[in-house]
Amino acid sequence: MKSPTRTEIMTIVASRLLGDGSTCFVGIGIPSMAANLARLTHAPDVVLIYESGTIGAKPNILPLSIGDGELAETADTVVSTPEIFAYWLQGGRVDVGFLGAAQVDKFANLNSTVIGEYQTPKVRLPGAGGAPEIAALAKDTLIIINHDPRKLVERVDFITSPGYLDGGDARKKAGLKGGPSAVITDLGVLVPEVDSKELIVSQVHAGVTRDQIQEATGWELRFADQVTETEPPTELELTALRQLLERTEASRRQAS
Amino acid sequence: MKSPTRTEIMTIVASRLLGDGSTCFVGIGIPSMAANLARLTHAPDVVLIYESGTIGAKPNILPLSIGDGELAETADTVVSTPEIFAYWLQGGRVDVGFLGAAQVDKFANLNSTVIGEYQTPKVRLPGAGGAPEIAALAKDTLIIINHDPRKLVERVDFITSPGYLDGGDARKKAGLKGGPSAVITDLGVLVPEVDSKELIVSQVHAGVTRDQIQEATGWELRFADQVTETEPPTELELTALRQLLERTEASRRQAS
Amino acid sequence: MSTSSISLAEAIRLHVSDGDSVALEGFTHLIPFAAGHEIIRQRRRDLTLVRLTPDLICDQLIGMGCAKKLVFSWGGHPGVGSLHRFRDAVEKAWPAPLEIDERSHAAMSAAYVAGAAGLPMAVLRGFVGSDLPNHNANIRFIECPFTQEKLAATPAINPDVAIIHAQKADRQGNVLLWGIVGVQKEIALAATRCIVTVEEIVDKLEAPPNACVLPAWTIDAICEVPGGAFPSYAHGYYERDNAAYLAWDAVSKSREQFTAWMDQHVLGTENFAEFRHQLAS
Amino acid sequence: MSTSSISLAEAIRLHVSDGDSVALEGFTHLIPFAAGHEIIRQRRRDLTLVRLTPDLICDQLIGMGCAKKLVFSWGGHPGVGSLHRFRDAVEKAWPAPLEIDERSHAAMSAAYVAGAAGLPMAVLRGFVGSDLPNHNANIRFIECPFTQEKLAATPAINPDVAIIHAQKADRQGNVLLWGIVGVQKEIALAATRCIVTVEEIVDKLEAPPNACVLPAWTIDAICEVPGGAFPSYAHGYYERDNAAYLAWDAVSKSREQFTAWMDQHVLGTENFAEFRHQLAS
Repeated sequence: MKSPTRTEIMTIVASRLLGDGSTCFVGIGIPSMAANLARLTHAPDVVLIYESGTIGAKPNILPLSIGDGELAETADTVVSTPEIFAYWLQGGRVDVGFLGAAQVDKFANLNSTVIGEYQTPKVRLPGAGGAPEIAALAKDTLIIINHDPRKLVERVDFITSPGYLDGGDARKKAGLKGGPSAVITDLGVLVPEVDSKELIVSQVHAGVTRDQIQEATGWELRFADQVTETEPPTELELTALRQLLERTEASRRQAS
Repeated sequence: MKSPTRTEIMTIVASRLLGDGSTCFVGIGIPSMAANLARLTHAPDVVLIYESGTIGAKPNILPLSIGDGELAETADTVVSTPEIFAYWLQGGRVDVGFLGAAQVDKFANLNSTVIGEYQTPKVRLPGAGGAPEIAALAKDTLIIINHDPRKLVERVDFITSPGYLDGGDARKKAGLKGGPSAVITDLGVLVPEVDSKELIVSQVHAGVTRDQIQEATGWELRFADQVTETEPPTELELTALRQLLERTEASRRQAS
Repeated sequence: MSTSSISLAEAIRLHVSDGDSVALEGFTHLIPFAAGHEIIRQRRRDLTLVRLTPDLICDQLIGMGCAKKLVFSWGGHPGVGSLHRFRDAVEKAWPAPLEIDERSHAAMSAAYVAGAAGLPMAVLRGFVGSDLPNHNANIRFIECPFTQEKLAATPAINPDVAIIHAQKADRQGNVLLWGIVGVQKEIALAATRCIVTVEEIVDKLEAPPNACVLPAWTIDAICEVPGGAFPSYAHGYYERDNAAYLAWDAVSKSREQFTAWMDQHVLGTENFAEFRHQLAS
Repeated sequence: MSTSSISLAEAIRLHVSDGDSVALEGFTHLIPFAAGHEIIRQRRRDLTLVRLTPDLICDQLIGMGCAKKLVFSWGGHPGVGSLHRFRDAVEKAWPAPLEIDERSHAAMSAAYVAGAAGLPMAVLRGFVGSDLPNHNANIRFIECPFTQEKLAATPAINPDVAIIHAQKADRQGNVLLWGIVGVQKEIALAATRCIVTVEEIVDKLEAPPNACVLPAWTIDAICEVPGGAFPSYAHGYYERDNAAYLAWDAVSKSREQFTAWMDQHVLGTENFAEFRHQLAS
């Protein structure tokens, strides 16, 4: 079996963090890949909720968009967009929000709006979508992002979606519960330190050095007292992930 | 053909006031009878909306409750109770609200809450239901009530649903448009006077004297300059109404 | 994530306690009568009953002394007139005083929506010109920050327990209802716990697209009670028993006759099936 | 009360004017591409486009200079990345400056609900900790009069015109859609006028119970445009053309290539059927 790529490791590590039976509001892309991998491995009863209104979707292939027919056909129920946000997310029924972003900062705040100034952006990103309310209202948030010093930055250019804001009890003071419990990257896992809420490295993937991870991060990183090494992907995990991607590829080739 | 009863005349007169193609939010009882009679005679394209969420109901028999299966089966669509009030009534899509009440007063305010004091009622009536918002938000309101001095009173014990409040521009000042355009009784029709908004008699049914109508009214009645006599029910109207009631009776006998 | 079915008696024992607020919904359709009877049989007390149209089911619960408070918008006997037990409680405090929180259908259904949506209040164009706000502190007015219009606000309703009747559940516990769906989805999601009685449990739900479905993980107890909405109806299963409705007027008129009827038919039967059997004979 | 069908060109001519606010909705599904193209062909100007996910359809309208403003919550190319024409307009004002009113999906969908429900604003638990309220006066905070909690408020959206694509209409003009229904019912009801393109017009709608149906009297124009959601999909009719979506990235990257493509395929065709035929060959 081919050894796993960094992206595969990231996806598998993220999937492991999703508990069986939990309800997960899933962003498109790697979050969707990781959530479906969890469903196909250790968490068969995870409930996947997509912002397109599909609840309990069990796609056999990965959707390219957040509202592919595959999601609707395999869902337990399909509701309107207002309902998915009002009754299901805001109603407090989401255990885990699984998000990506263009930037994440030291206090796990997310930017998917602009690089540069809002009025005169250097890069105009797609924008908020469902993320501000997912990050605010899900009981827990998991963030997946590739390690890169322009992506993991000391302070995001724009807070689209709240992590721990200025750190410490700032999030709680703003009236929010929950908060991100982990940032999973292609190099390791960062978690918020208990009191300061600053992201610190708790786990590194096999073969990744501390220098490497520091170089790929836009602020001076701190490390947990006990940094663990990521358990290597099991054959089951790797096979399930690769078959999922193969099915997806095959289906896209066939369609076009 | 048996000559029409007072209740039949009241129902037929009310039905005539409903324009073809209008959307009508229908209360149960005589309002529902009149609205369906309109649909079966001059207004085949009236859209009947019941608060149970049935839109475009075309019942073949009269429902006993506002949510009989007959309504759902014949409707163009059936929506939830929150939706019927939010999107359809509050959204401004109702032309005519067709209401009954226990009491109506000189300014067409409706009481369906209590006789006596609210905290220590002499008679506790069923309450508001959908009426306060129907009376406030439908573009026009038609009220059907039996003429009786305890029912047509100078001032209702309790304003459940607004007519013209204290009269004059009180309703407009409260921020409400529309307002009742007619109170149809078994003796005649009362309409709000242009400026004062006091209900005055504009029409009497055949054979009804001014004294009779005054005796049956709880305040000193005024009459329009031109009081017309109700056009007698046509054979078509009477036949349609009686057949509707016969079908309804037959169906209830069969069911029990 | 599946909810296995239990008996209705067990569901009420587990999930409804004295003092709870209990929403029993069903807008003329799918009224959870069987569950209401079981609450009476188990002699629950001091309940806050929540229901837009507290018709016969609430008349019975109130007359049997189960309720201390009623949150409602229309308390009548549909197509007939008064609810005698409700009136006796409000007018003469029999068998016990009944506190009321009275709103309108528009406000109560919006309050359930707010409850399901995790908001503390509902906003609506309501109650303008009505005397109700003068008698209920749960109706207030706020100002729109954009248009400065005056709008009504009413607190969200989040009952301790929601009880509904539906047509079907599958073996995983997913629930399907159709026809006049009322506010059932909203109260199921607004409540802390949710009990669903169903006409039948099936292998596959076969819900049409965008039907009103409650996933198993939103429900705490599923009970198979065929005919559990009698004398109301279950679309696709049986019709409203109008005769039984009409008969209630006479049964409920006097305290004595009401009590005798309830003693014989509800307290004197083991469950809803026996009640229906006894009533039919 | 029936709405007879007309051509899409006629519907756009009658109901979409320069300067209008136009909501084109469809959440990844049933996106009204044919109608978007017709707006481009008729060279409408100064439109305020309203759409949660202004993907390819808005990229085309913006790049062709039809829009002066965009109300939106996510402007990306789903599963691919950037919308190049949208970015070019925001970053470099090409072909014209583009004003933006940016909210979130939760806020925009609630704003449509408020619009459909005749309320001036929507209330939600939103935007806490986000920088968006600092840049958009259409996001404010109010206080709950019952709990004193801080809640976000955003103005209702009531577009001049709503345009949606649905699976079916019957000959009376009643419309049925199913699958991922997005915010279509809400915008149809929130807008002053509503245009619906459909896959087919049938004798009988045969809507399942509680399906998403828009009665004929809520709709101003119905146009039969088979395939009118291409390259998005119509559940039960055809699938999403992922290849066409992926190809858009290259087509839209440069102003020149974009303009040439639009000239040839959209301005250079009479209608959507011809566009699809040309593209296929």
